[in-house]
Amino acid sequence: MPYIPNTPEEQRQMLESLGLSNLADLFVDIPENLKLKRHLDLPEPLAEHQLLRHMSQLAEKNLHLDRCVSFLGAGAYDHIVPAVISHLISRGEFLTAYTPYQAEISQGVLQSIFEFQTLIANLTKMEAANASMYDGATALAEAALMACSVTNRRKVAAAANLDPQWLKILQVYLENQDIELITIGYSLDTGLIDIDSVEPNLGPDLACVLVSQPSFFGSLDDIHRIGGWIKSHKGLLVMAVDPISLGILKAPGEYGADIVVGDAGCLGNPISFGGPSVGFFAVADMKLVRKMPGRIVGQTTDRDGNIGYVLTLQAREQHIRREKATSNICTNQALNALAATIYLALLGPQGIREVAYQCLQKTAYLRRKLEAAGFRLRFKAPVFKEFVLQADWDWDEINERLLEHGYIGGFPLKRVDPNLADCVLIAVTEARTKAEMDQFVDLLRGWR
Amino acid sequence: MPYIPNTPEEQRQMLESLGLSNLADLFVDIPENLKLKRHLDLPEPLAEHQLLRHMSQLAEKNLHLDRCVSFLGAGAYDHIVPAVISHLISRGEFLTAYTPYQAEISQGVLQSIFEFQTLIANLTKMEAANASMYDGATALAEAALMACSVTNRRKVAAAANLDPQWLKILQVYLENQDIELITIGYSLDTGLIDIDSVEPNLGPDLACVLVSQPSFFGSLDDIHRIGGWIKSHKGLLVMAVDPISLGILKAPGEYGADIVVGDAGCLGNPISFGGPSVGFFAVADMKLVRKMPGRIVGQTTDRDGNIGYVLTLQAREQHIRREKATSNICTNQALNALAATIYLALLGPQGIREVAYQCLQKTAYLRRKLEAAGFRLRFKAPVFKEFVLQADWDWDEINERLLEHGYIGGFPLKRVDPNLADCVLIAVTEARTKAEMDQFVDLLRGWR
Amino acid sequence: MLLLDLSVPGRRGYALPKLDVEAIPVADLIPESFLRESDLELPELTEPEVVRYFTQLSRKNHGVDVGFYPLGSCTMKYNPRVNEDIAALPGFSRIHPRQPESTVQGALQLMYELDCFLAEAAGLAKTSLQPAAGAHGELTGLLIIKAYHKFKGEAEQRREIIIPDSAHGTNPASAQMAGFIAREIPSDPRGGVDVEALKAAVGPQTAGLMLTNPNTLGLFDENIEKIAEIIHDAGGLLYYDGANANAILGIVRPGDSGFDIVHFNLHKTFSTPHGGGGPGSGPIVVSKELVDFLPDPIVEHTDGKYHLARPKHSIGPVKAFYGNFAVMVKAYAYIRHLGAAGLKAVSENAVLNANYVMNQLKNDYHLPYDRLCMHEFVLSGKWQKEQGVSTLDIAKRLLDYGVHAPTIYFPLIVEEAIMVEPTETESKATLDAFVAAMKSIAEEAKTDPDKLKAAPTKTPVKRLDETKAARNPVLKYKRP
Amino acid sequence: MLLLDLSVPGRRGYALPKLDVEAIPVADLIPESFLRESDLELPELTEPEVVRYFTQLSRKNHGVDVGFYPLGSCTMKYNPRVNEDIAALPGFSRIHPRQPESTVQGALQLMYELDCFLAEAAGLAKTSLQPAAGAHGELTGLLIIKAYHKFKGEAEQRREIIIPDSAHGTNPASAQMAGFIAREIPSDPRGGVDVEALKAAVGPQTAGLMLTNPNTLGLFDENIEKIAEIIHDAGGLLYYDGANANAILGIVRPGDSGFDIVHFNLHKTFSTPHGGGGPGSGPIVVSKELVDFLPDPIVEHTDGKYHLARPKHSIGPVKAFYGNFAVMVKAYAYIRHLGAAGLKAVSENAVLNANYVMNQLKNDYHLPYDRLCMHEFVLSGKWQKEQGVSTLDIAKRLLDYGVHAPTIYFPLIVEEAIMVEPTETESKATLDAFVAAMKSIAEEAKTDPDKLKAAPTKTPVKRLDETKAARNPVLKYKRP
Ligand SMILES: Cc1ncc(COP(=O)(O)O)c(C=O)c1O
Ligand SMILES: Cc1ncc(COP(=O)(O)O)c(C=O)c1O
Repeated sequence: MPYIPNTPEEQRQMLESLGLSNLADLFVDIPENLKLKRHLDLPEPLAEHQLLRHMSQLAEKNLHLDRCVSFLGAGAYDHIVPAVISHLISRGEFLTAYTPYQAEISQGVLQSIFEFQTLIANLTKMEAANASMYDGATALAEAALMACSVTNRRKVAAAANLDPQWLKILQVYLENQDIELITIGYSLDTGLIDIDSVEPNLGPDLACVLVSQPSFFGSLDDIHRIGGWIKSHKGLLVMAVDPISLGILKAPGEYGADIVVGDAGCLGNPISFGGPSVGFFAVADMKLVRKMPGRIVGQTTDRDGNIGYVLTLQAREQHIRREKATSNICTNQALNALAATIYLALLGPQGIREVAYQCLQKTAYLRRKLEAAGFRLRFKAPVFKEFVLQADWDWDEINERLLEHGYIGGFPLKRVDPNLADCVLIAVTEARTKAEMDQFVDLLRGWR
Repeated sequence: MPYIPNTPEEQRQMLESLGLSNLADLFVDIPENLKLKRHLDLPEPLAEHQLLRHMSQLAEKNLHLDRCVSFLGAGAYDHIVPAVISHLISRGEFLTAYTPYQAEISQGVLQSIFEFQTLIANLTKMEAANASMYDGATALAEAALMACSVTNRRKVAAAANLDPQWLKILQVYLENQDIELITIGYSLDTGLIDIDSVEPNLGPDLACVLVSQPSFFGSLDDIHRIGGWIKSHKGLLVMAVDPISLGILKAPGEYGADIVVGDAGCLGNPISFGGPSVGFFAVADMKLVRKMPGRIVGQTTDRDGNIGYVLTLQAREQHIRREKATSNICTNQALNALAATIYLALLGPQGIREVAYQCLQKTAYLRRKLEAAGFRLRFKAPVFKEFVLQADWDWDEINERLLEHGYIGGFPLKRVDPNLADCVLIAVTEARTKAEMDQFVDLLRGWR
Repeated sequence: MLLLDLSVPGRRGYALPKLDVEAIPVADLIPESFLRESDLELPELTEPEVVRYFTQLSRKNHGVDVGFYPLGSCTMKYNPRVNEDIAALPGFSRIHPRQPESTVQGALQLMYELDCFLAEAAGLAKTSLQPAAGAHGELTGLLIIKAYHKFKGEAEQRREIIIPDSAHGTNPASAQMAGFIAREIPSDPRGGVDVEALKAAVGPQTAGLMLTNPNTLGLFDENIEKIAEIIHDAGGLLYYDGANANAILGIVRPGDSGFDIVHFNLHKTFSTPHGGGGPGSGPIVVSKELVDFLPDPIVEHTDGKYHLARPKHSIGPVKAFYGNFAVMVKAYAYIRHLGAAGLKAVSENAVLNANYVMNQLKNDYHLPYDRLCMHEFVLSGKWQKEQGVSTLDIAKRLLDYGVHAPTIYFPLIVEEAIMVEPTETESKATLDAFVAAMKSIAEEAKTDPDKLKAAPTKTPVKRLDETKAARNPVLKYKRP
Repeated sequence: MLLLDLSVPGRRGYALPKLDVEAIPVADLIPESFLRESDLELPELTEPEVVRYFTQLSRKNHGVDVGFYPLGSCTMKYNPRVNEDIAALPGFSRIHPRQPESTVQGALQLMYELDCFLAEAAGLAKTSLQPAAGAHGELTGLLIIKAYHKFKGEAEQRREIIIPDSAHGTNPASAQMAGFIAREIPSDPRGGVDVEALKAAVGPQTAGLMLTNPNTLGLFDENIEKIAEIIHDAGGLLYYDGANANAILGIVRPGDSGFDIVHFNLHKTFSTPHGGGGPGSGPIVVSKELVDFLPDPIVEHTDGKYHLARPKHSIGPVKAFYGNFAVMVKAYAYIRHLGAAGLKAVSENAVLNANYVMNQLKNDYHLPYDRLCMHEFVLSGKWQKEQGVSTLDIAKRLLDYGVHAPTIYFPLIVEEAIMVEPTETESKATLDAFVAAMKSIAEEAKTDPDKLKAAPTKTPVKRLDETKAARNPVLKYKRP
């Protein structure tokens, strides 16, 4: 049997040492009538060589991003991944370890998480960050829960121009804890939210306002105003950010955000059909740390006074507080966080600025090109790497046509807002080239 | 600049410490007129992302073995490579180390070479093996040189049914040392060599007979006779063997071979257009070891009496004996030898027997099928994983037709012997399937 | 030395292709007030330095590839490398979750088939692959229980989830996150659920029961049918915490014992690597009655095509997109490689190895439940405690033997617990070496307790001060 | 513990697909007398055990990825991992050398372009990529020299290859293998070729000169033009041992200084990994006059197609197929990534780093040639020798500092030689740490020489007994 060392002879010896005569004897505690009397109904096993063929065939049924040109974003992005990352994270010592419960032989993982916390805190300009969350969406939901816990309030307000999927997940997390979710609508002119539209007397009840910068539409909201407003009501400002954008956009810490979350999958992780990604979670104040969900690594010293790292503040966690834990996270996304850490270490400040800068410039280029070709940009607000294009088209049909030319078009917004039925969300990362964009515009222009 | 840490500021500091003001000052010893006054004429640099695209495009211009069905052998074989091997050999400690000159921090490489020596010696049933040779062909040439050195004779005889490329390389190595190469012809009926065809009075002059088992045609020679004959003249029996075949075929040690060489690329190494492969070199007697070319690792103990491994018998080598060295090998094929070692460790005796068995059975199957379809097998001798097919065809043309159906045909033998102009050499490894062979025969049958 | 200690201004480890479009001044694109003013304190290093830094870091870490890792309840089995190659195929790693379904049929087929495989292993109907880990699966399952009761109009009334005191900490934490009240019930002397206590606990307020079976003591609860009956009779649902399914593949199926919802940990039972703490994947499988409540989306197969669909009464999505797809790929490949007989052999040998080790150690360490165990067992360090040595000391001393320590101080119901899970991928020789180490530590506890208290000494750092870390938390790099 | 110690009968680490054709009794296919009778003593292990064994082994090894590796004459620079990915693409790793040329145009194009790049770097005409390593390139080059003289009818007469006493050991050994007589000439006080001695040595028997420039002292021979003139006037050819080309890329070209043949070590100068001792690749580049003598085959480009061709007077093949193709792929990618400016920066920084370290150490260790060096420099341990400490002791002590020792006792013309090559991919911080280690060792040599003689102590094994190994060689596993 693959991967099982016990030989029949060894099994015999081991059973004998237990006074048993066959493997079935090991399972006497299981009521006979519950035992499965047949094999599981699964396909015949494939030897490794056949397995590789079978899996390659399955993989070949997917059109992957190296074989087409994609303008899809809407929560997952085709960013460039430096080749060296996969080599480092696949070292057995990282790959086949678990949560660093035994710190003395887990300094590799612990120190790498400490680096992750540091770099996320520095990128966001926050005071502390945790070891990772499942993804950006669940991180946002947990941030809302934490805000309620910190403020002792049971209502939260979320910007309606947040990623609609994230909003749904938020809703799922909140409604089951009987927390009320209020959404703050966006203007159909600008795509931006208007904080004044919130019912005025709600203010003092709100645990937080949740807002993303840039918004789902790529546009930039006036966070200063929103932050000022919620703070005037002693609620928290929770921001979701694209970490890449922070190479150029104002850091949440500069806006006075209390909690910052986001998805760091775009930092050095393959896109992998949307997962595994990795979420991050950072807070502005050490006082908030003890309410923070997830693992946290702290610095300490060993018996000889040498610096070392340990899991810390575990009193918050499910192992200790059980039903009063700050969250139930146990296994998180350590390896993806490691990839993000290596990415940030490779790119450094100049590199991150450059990635952000190229996203910005290429997005601007495509917008100019499209406008010049007679297309309409739906919202006028400044955008970062995504924008909404409007045309009197069935975008699903256009996308099918694009596919024939090796292009994957944008995300049709009719799926999220009937008001935007004639719109599509287009993402442009640093991986897109001028030639690709030019041909894309040429194709679209040809179909007008 | 990629991979160069020195920043301009650091360069300045370092130059300053040397009392120099710019990088050019470092090169004052080079006569001015010799200095290149321009940049090298090379293509513009490609950023990693572009590089990957460019290289993928180049790679896509090749038809690789996962996209076709190949019956090519003739010195390189499509054997199955277990997936785990590449993961292990690419660990930085193996990949980025060099020849283990500092034994105390190179036990990983040293011990793995010791394992390689052990497994090669056991596979071939010889007394000792070295750390690796460039490939099977050069190993054979070095074996001939060693035989001359051991016997103090200047003539060697080689079977004409050796791989013709190996024979040519042998010729190149020998003629420049003024050693005479005699070839022993093969019968056009059997493909086997006839030791009686050697001029009788040559016997006592011969340093060795070089013979491969199986031959280039896949057929099995009567090594007992050949060995008996050369030994009766006090010459050495040098055998080249396919290591896979030793799972089923008699080991060279059982034939009384004095030196055994071969190509171990087929053990767990990718085929990579023929290189890097790895040669092995083994001898029957510890007395021969001190004349053996290449690196050798030996067991010893450290100060505390713990077992450890070192490069040994270096007195044979170019560093010490310089112009009297047993060979000039310095860098060899350590990583490929490591892959072969891991392969042998994974497959074990049962696995190696199974690979050999499947090669044998599948070859036999294809032969039966072809004969049943009315084709003629050129030689009647028993074969291992390769055989000669005859048909009144231009095989190059047939191969082109096969290509259109996703098949790569055999190796046309007109390239090596005009007597075999209507023949092709077909290899069948364990990687071929019944369905592939059936379709191959169907195609050929259809063109008769 | 941390990354920022090594940083030198001006170094770069990666360069993008040059910008190939005309650049516009940033200020013309984005108003000043939106731009970052503060510094961007990230390290500046070249690729060789980054490689060496992380290579060195890794060498300070233990992993399954390095040595034995009998961490109870975590199933630290061998992670086949071929599955890493497979998940890295561009056809899997380079696809966007919002691509048209026609362009990702291979991915959807894989998910659909994995769904079926897991349903078959669970003896239930349909799978959601969305949860990111076991605890996330628990939350999801509990939300389904809630939705089910709500659908039946009983949500207000059924607010309690019954959880045995042996349960994993995530169970009560998940119940809390799902807005339930966790009600703890005791274990009986054989380590199973105290059936009388359970009877007393159920009522109209009962939403369901969360159970691990084999439980965290490594014991199979023989009364499971009785338990199921009690819960079902009370109108509740049974949730199976399947993190420990390594003991039961092809042997017994949770669905057949009456469970309504199961989560599996693909990163345990199905051999996907733990990655230093993730990513995992915690799919849940539910009975026919609950399929309509599954998270959005699930994968369906109609007319030869695979597509994503929203279950009728879906609780909604619990995670962005479809879950940890790359992890699913590895688990799928594992199942295809082993087949039914292989999976059964996994469980048989996992159980054999655990019993073998348990039996060898029971004279040296207190064994609170002396009966056949499943894939793991729990010792108690209480004899050693009497000699002044704690389970923590024992664990730390094991590190000096090159072995990762078992899970300690869990489950909570065993004093000074030492929870050992050898897994099926370990050889008898490794088990024997572990037994020998444990025996010599038991001996040292008697003869040289200070050695244990000073342990570990052969590790990259010596025993670390956890109290200090928590008292004055230093959570990020501060420039010296 | 070796593999065969761990072996247990019946274990298997890999399984083939089941045989899918009807099996015939082996005896019906192959007569008994051809079949193996003896046992097949290979280890029996499962994949998890194999992985752990080799992972553990690797952890006992130093590599560039682990730490500084200033092994002189070996150019232990960073090996970019992207090139490993590229060489592993199935389009490169899964092609058969005898495929029709039409199906391997990408491979041939790559070889052709690499040929051109190397020719441009060498300032010569055409490349053979066939040699497997530097020494193999030397042999090949010398065979070309022989073929050239034979072509001119002077082979019988020209039997001597002149080699400076500073040369690498492979040079005389290669000369011997090529059937030449190696004639050694001394170095002058500046470390270069003693021009007068050279003049005295040349004559009608001279086939050529093998020279490394910069030579193994790390010094550029300023008299190179004079030397070339002397050799050429005598009717000989100049062979350039380009193993040390890391100092000269884009700075000076061997062809421009009069060399006729050059070999490059792709595994040094062009960053392909050394793999624990290979594979390497030692292409040779020759002048226009020598192209016809190149090994068979070379790659040509005509009518938009790439094909293999046999040079008119080819010496024949020196290796199976086309050389170490996968290594070429990595070197090609490296050149395309860096471009001309990048390669020049490589050499500038390699030379800067070497000079920086040399200058820092010259008061602590004897520096026999106190002048600017190129990519490496040679110290002498003679001051320490006077204190009773050998260069070997110094080297072993360095291991305790986590650094691989420099090359020692080579070149032979420097007493107690310590040959340091930092390479351009090391940071100033690493160089400074090395300098500090060397200085403290120099201090220890004075104050605590026994510490050095006992070194290393922090390595997986302590100092190994090499004499014992050679006296009574144990070259393979013997069952205890
Ligand atoms: C019994 C049990 N339940 C639940 C979990 C939680 O799983 P995860 O860590 O994947 O969230 C674990 C894992 O530690 C476990 O052992
Ligand atoms: C100067 C010099 N020449 C030749 C060689 C031989 O190269 P290789 O080891 O690739 O055969 C080396 C490498 O050690 C060298 O340093």
